[in-house]
Amino acid sequence: MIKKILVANRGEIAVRVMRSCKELGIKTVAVFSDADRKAKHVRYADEAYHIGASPSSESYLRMDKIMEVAKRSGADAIHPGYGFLSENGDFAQLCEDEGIIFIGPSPYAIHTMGDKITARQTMIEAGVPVVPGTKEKITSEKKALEVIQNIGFPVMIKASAGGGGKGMRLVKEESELISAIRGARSEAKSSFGDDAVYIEKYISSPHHIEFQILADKFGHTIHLCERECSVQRRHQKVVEETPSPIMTAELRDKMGRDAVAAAKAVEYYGAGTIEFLVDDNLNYYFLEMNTRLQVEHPITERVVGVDIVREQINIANGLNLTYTQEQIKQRGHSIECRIYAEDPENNFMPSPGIIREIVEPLGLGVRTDGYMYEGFEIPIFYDPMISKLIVWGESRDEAIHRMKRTLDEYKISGVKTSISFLKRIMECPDFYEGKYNTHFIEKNLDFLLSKTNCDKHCEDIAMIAAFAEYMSKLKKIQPTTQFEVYYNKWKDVGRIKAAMRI
Amino acid sequence: MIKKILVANRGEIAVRVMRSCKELGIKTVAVFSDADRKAKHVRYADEAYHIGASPSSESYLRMDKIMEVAKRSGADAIHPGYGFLSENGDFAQLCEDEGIIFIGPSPYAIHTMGDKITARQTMIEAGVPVVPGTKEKITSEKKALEVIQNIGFPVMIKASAGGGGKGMRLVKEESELISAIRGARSEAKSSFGDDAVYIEKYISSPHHIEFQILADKFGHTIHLCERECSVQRRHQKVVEETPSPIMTAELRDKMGRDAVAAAKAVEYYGAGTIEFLVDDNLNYYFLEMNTRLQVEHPITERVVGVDIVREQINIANGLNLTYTQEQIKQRGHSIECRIYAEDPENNFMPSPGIIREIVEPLGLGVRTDGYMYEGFEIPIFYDPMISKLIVWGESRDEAIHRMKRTLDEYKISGVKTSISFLKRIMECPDFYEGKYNTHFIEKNLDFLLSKTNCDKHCEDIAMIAAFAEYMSKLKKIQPTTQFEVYYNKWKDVGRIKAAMRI
Amino acid sequence: MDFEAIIGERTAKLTLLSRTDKILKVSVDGIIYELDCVTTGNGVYSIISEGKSYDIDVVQGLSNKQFIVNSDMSEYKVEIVDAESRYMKAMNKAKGFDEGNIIFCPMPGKIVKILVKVGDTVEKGQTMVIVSAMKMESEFKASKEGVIKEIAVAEEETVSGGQKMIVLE
Amino acid sequence: MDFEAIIGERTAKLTLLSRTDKILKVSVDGIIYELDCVTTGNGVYSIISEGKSYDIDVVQGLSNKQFIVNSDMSEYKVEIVDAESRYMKAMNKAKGFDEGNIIFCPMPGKIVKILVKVGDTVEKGQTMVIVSAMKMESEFKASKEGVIKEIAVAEEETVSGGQKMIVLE
Repeated sequence: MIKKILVANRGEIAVRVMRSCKELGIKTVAVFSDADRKAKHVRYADEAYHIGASPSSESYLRMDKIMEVAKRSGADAIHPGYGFLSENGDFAQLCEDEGIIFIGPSPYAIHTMGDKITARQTMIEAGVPVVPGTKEKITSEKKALEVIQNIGFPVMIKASAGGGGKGMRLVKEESELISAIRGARSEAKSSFGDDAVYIEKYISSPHHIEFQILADKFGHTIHLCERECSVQRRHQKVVEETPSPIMTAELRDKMGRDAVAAAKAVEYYGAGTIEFLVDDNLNYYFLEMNTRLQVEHPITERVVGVDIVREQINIANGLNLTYTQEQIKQRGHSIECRIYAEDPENNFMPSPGIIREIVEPLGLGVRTDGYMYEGFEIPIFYDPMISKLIVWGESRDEAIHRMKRTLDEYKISGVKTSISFLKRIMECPDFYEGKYNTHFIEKNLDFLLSKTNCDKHCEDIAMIAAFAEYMSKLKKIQPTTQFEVYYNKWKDVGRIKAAMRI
Repeated sequence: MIKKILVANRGEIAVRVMRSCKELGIKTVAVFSDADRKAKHVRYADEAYHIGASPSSESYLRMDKIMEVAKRSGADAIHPGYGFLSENGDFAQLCEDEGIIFIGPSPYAIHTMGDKITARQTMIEAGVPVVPGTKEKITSEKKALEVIQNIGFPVMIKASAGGGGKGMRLVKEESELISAIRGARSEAKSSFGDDAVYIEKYISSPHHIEFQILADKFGHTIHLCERECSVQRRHQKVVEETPSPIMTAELRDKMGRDAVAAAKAVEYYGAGTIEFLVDDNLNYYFLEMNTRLQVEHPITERVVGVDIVREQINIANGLNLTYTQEQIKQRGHSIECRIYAEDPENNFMPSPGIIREIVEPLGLGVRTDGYMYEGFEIPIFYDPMISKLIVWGESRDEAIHRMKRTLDEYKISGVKTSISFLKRIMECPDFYEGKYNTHFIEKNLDFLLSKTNCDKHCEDIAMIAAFAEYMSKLKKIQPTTQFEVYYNKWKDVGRIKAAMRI
Repeated sequence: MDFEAIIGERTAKLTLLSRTDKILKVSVDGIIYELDCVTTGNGVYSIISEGKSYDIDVVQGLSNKQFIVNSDMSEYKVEIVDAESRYMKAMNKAKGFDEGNIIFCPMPGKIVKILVKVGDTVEKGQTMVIVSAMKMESEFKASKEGVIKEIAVAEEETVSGGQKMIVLE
Repeated sequence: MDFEAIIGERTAKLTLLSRTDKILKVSVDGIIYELDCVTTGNGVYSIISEGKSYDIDVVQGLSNKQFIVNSDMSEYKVEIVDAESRYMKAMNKAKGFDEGNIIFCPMPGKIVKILVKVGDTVEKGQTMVIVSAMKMESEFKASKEGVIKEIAVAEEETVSGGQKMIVLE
């Protein structure tokens, strides 16, 4: 049985993984870069080792250093979290070679799902619906035209090794096709060193819905129902919820079965996520598999009542799954808001810096997964997500109202955050009515960026508060008798001028 | 419909009630004493009014002032929380007379359940089991002896108006009886102005198990299952859990039906709690009814998934209950630890003071209901309970491990707290095995007060940390060149002495 | 003693009437407020005005007279103008100095690329510097036509929030 | 320069060997520790010693050389003895002054009752003062026989934590 786990990650996910370890009586090992010496995961772990300079290429992505710490600390397993090395098949292989348990799927599953064309082919063979399009790499432009004749415009050209929107082209009519293929291939080549592309029908206003799956090493595979992740900005999820407002029991059952089939097709074990595109007519298509823990896993944990990290560790220990599919039942509704250190009013510019003050929202139905503390400097080197706020309500309506309440309660000062933007999402009619797809933010941007009204009275109060702080600072700088006179009487104008130099 | 609620309370419960109000779109009004000007409930509310000096007799117990604020602010309802005026039938009556909705039961229900002999008689008539003993006030010592002949020693003499252990006497044999009755009556007279006493069989090692009930104004009454509250110190609950480790489905059903019958017997509406004593053979007896929200209500909320404060407001609005008995289902296990500002190592001496730093435990399955913030001064005038930590786990085992993890994470400095004592409760074999009754703390006190072992190495680290802080303070006081030399080189012994005067 | 407070387009006249530990009496554009105003420390104010309770967090902005005010309702930038800042503004104006000519870096980050050099003429909207922070690159553009007078940062340099990067003329 | 640290019954000899912003080298009773010791501010220390990570909160106790140290494992009272405190202790000893003769109030509260007066002889265990805080009354008793030399508080008075209440002789 695993007794000590090295968490090869930082930030909230490192802390979240360690929490489950502590509850299971497993010792925890943190690794850290220069910028993270004082980070929460270092303070929270039983052991901590420095692995390099601040840029992740010199620390959190260094397989050799992480492996060295694993050996040195006597860890018998590594949990990769998400991002960094979590979907790196070579790292999973290295762990296997070195006799350290990788808490995740096999290198084979990671590699197969990591290459989009291979994944597509595997899904087609497993009978999981994929977006209509090519089964193989596009080798000629003639072949491309033939494929499109069958599926019709518009289509997407996508890089097989792609991600983050690179090597992608939307083609609306035949005249654009040739240049789009050439452009996509050349971009794919320069971005990923691989110019393989494929063609898919373009789904115009899709929902992004994913299924959480769990599988043990004996082939038992179950799903923990869906997550609706259509609230995205530049392909980054912002808000997730479960159940999906458009889901039906029948569709859940059908998609769930396909998600399980997709996992089984790569002999998957561990926790993973099958992402689907769903169109307005509830047709769904396999998009990709994330062969790791997802940022948004807590909403599933809340609604089905399962600690997914604990299950990952159990599976890695070679235990049977704790549950059968029949035991998985959803209860109530859960929403997650990702808090980014960014300035929505200034084109979402990132905002690292020192956290001056935090008030975490508390009470019924609230979970916060974060890693900030007062005085901590959010580094400039890593992801801007600084916290996740997860609420639960008996109904979707209650969950939305609770999310508004908790966003109001959540105070973070010192860095700019997306909290006010998230509040506007909760207030947006399209969201409230559950009528949204991946174009939600684009479509509602004016609404989302508009401020709640503040009349003259509320401006007056804001001015007075700033004035009170201004005075209190003056007092600290000039705590002399001269200033006391000024502070208490505020009348001796002659003296004020001298006291005002801050 | 209620649009504005005055919360006639302070501390965590005032904030907790306001949270549900905010989620329901209801405006909130706080009242505060001198000591509470900067308290969280004042800052959290939409409106706040000063009602008097710090002692509660001059503020939170002043019905007249609270009613005046209710009128002035235009509140249409008052939520009393727990403690203070929450079980004061006269205040409920005053609200009724003044046309303000009292969020709680009728004055009749409060009065009936508030007088222990009347409550006992009412329960006997309703067929709810009570501890064997007198049905009426003891008027003669002869009568007392007759009663005891039937039920046998040991017995308890209790004051009808009693509470907090006053006017109570345990009688083990006949020779002690007369003096015990006289003593109890005289103490009852001086404490409550009423010398009525009654006799009950003494249940020697009982469990304290209570049932949460909800009832609307149309006679629909349901229970939300039990809470096990046997971990008590001096009749104060310390840890509560649900389900109870000794509960069976059959017993739950039976006790639940009796709890509902008890509530119906006083035409109860609102949220309330029926407390039972349960002996080792699972015989149970009505102890008393709390005609208000309980401190420990969150564990029920977590396991049955119902916001009890929301339901209180719905009932006060004259709505039907949201649930039928069949819809109430327990899921998983929940435990609450009450964090007191007290020093367990020093005979639990209270420890008010200024909160210097707080780290709240976060993550999966955790709820904190508190009212502290850094810099707030916990006043000397009120209850020492400063926070409640509530965890949930799929199983009792997981909940206990999670509670240990979160107690480890919970850091409060500036005041002494009971956190370490609570940790020891979680580690105590009797608790872990679920084998405990109301004598648990007394029985295990040596274990609970013993410290976890710290070897020489861990002492060394503690010393070094203290030394680092000592040096850092020196540096702040003496940030001169002279001191810098000292700090950086630490060799110039001659200079050090001069720098050391703090 | 009079002050001014600026929020967005609005400039209001602030007059302090009296101040005790608890009660702050102040007039804003002639309206007199008598507030129960206490601080819980560290820039957090609890203000009760005619029964209404405001919980407000005030953080210093880019200068020590600029504040970011967070109330339950929203966030504002407030600048307090006092005798000294009036004097400084007058002085700068006399010297022909304009704060709008300075490009500050609003957040900590790393200078990825500097696309101009001293003496270059830039057009409105032309990108001058690219700063990277948190895996995102932000472009800083000229807000008006001008000539580069000073470049205060170098490529690969780590900058802090509020640091001066470029001065236009 | 040598210091002493006291935990409970144990007095250890502390010698500072070197200190940089990060590395603290110190010997405790002859055992040399080279620690990665940083503060996150406000008395909180993160210490890494041979890979083990300690998160420790240090709060000042009743005097400025007494500390309450909270680690994950437990809570300790640590007193640091430096040249000055050695000097003070020697002086007090010379003067026949004994801290054990002073009854401090450990927490803020209100004096409910004073049961002795100056000149009274008290026995060990005799209750001298009753202090009320948070609806609880605490009795303060004489730790040994003695004569009341001074009563520094009055009934109904509000006292703060660490305040002197009674001096015995």
